[in-house]
Amino acid sequence: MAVQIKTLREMPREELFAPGHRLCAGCGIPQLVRTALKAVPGPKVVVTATGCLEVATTIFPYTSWRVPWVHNAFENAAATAAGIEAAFKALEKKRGVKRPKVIVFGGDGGTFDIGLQALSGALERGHDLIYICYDNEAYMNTGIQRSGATPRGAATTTSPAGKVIPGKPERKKDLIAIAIAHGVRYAATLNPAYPVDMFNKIAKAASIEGPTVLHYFTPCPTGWRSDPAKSIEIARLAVLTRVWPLYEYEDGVYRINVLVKSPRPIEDYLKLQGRFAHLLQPENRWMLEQLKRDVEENWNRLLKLAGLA
Amino acid sequence: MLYEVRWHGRGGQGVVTASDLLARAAILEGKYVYHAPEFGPERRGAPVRAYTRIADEPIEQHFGVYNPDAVVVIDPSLQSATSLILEGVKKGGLLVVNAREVHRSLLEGAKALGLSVWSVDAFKVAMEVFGRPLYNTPMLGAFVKASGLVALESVLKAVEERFKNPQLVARNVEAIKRCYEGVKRVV
Amino acid sequence: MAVALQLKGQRRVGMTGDEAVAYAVKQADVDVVAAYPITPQTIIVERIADYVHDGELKASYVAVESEHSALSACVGASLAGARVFTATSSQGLALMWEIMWIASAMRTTIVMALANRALSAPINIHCSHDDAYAVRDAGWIQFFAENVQEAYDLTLMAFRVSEDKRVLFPSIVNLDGFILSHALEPLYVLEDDVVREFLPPKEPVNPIDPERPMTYGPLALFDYYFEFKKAQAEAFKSVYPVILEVFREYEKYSGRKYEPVKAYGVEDADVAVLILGSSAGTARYVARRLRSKGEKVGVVSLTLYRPFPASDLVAKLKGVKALVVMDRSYSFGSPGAQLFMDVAAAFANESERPLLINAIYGLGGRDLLPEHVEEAFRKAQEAARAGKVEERELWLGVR
Amino acid sequence: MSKLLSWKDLSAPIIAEAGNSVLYKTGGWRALKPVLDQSKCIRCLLCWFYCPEPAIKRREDDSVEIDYDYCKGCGICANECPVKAIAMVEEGVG
Repeated sequence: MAVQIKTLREMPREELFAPGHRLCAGCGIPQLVRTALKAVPGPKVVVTATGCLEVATTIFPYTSWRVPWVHNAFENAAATAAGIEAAFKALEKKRGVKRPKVIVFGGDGGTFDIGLQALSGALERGHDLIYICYDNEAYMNTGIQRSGATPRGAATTTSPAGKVIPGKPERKKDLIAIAIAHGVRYAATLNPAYPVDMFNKIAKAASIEGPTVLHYFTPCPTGWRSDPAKSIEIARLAVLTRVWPLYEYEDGVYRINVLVKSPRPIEDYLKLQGRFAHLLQPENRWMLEQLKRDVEENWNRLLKLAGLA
Repeated sequence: MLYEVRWHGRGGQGVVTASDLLARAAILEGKYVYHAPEFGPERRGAPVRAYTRIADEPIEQHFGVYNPDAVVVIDPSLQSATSLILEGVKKGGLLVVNAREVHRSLLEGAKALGLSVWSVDAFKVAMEVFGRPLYNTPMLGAFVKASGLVALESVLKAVEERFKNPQLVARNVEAIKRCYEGVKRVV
Repeated sequence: MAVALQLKGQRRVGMTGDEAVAYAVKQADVDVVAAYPITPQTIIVERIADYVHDGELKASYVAVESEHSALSACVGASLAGARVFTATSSQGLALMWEIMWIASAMRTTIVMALANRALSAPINIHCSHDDAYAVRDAGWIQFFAENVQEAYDLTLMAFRVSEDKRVLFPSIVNLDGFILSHALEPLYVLEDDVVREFLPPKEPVNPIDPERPMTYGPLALFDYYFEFKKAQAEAFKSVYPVILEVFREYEKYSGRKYEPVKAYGVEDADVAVLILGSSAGTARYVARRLRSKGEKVGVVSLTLYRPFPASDLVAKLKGVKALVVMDRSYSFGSPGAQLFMDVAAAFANESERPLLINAIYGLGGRDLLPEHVEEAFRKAQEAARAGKVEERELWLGVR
Repeated sequence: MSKLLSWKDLSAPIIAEAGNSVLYKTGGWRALKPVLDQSKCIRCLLCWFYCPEPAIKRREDDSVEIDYDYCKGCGICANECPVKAIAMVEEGVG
């Protein structure tokens, strides 16, 4: 059974992620990494896909990692992790080597897009690993290009807020549904503004033998053109506007962890981010309405799944 | 001694297995072999060839058999493809055909080349033993008798090692023996 | 009937090239196999799956969803300290290409069997050496098997070479698709305990270990990437003597002698052909016939393609007036096909060197027939007589 | 910055020294500097959790202190502090 905490105080003190990394000021990734390394007990190995986290934390000759950490390439984090897991399983049987838990961090590009096939394979084969997508909703490492995780209407360098097409015209993929379709036993969304919820979900994932998928909301001041100081505020608003519902799926049961009864207007969330500024212009209202519909449909779907509709 | 065999059949009938088993039997006798299937996209029913090269010395030639000492036609319906079957075969060589009656044009072609021609009704044997037109081991039995290239015992041992399952071995042994005994020299 | 050479503790069996590789992998007692099916390699991983499922091989068999993931998983597994194997062909290797470089730079000890197959298009399943050549620069050791026996032997030796602490680079064992992969030949196999003695369990260097947490595969920009590549280049240079050592060591166990460059008749030859893989035997078969008629022809073939045995090759070809370099591939727009360029570079600073002709043969599984080899020898003889090469590029057997 | 190594010092691209990025001080990135008024701090640990570096140290008694060697001055701590115990001031002034 997973250790579950009620307050921040109960969170372990040990920091397995060192300062001195080169992530942007106000970045939302480290809160995830620090929490994951605290919440997964015992020996562990981290695999990271190419992306912000990888490049900013392991610039030779420096590393911020105090656990074994492996980077292979962009699209193959899940496959690399699968190989490590398979190796330790064999070495455990043959030579009694203690098997560590494998944690994978991939950005949205490395997870939703280029790495989806490898992730699908690893989930289908049932490797014992925790796959965590840190989703900052675009390819931030290469300079803010759209990904399959970019929400509708958001402006990126490859889905700019143009005169005819105001931002990304397509909706965001549903990673958790994709994971569940593979038969994973546990999948959940995470948000840094909800630390205890995040810790407990990671701990739960760690207690399950087999693949689990976690989807983390990652504020990105650089890519979102937002105030670094407001990263957590934006993250909180994402939950309170129902843009980022906090929910989990466990052995067939859906639970909404933060039931937002009366949501804040989505504009409160959008107006803090330059990537959405154009949506607040009257001529782009139609795009904003579509985005709102996406959010509403998703919320209603989750309510039904959680038996709350 | 260098002896080359070309096998003709259709995908699914066991052409490759027949050649493979002959090669294994020869290996059991201490000989050197090179057995290679000629694969196109492997589809049931498509014409398929396989080659067996057998020698007393190590074999270095890694290419197909173009001038066979023997040709084995394991599928009766291929008989009419006379030019294909007789292509490159050595004068005075051997032709073993799965047929109740060898096709006339094939027979004439074979005579012109001075081949000795043997035939057996492997269809009958296959249907009685396997219940389906599987010609690999029946025609292997026929070839072994007609060529005298390897001992029957070697072939039976190869079958035993390859198929493992006793029932499967028994059926194949029966098929081999029946065609070994049943094959007749026509020319 | 010739009496087969009876080697102590060895069994004479009949296997296809694929089966022989799989058997060697089983005897090597690998820990992880991650692979994706592709003709003509597939039988290798099918047999290994049989061994694993029947409990004859205690390994994790990772049936990945692509070759890219196959090699990615192999990299992870090798870093974790496991003995690792994979197999592929042509398009599969092309998909792995990105990770090939990483596998070498990360100093993994993966052994790969490559059942050589032509690259598309048009799609083809038969033998070319396009795939092997396409990764020649990636930092893998590459062996070429001439027959099924060599496919077996080289697979065992590849593990020993790759895992040697002075090496730590991955290896490829090339075997010609269909011509060897699907061909049955007799071979001698070592007893299991003999293999274990020759190839004890892997002793990993810096394996993933939560007790000693290290960072594998960091970012290195212009301040360090260059130095890493120089370090890798120098390390790769130290591989060659270890391979010679392993060849000698293996001979003690098997009685079979291996050399990076195999030479036949070149001591007194005026002309020679250089060739890789299964056709080397065909070339020797032709050379034997011509030599019996008094023609001074020779054949050289490479058991080791990377690292390229340049000085050994130059030494063995001393006195040869014209050499036909046989390539089972083509390099568009290059001054010659791949092996030709290697050979030309090997002779670049030699004052005495043969005239070089490049023969393209056997693409997509087209048989290399004795008459083709004979044609190559004729062209070399003409060049040797004339003291110059009229036609540097020949396509043997093309319509 | 440490002295740049030569190729002779390198083998596989592995960093053997865990967490040695502590040698790389990112405090110089800062334009604004968080200043904590310990008298107001209620030891809720939110700043400790939210700090991306981490540059906020958690003491035994769950009070906190800011490590200016690494703080990049993002201001999350000041923005999130429920009792406004942290103020962002111009670097070099406060």
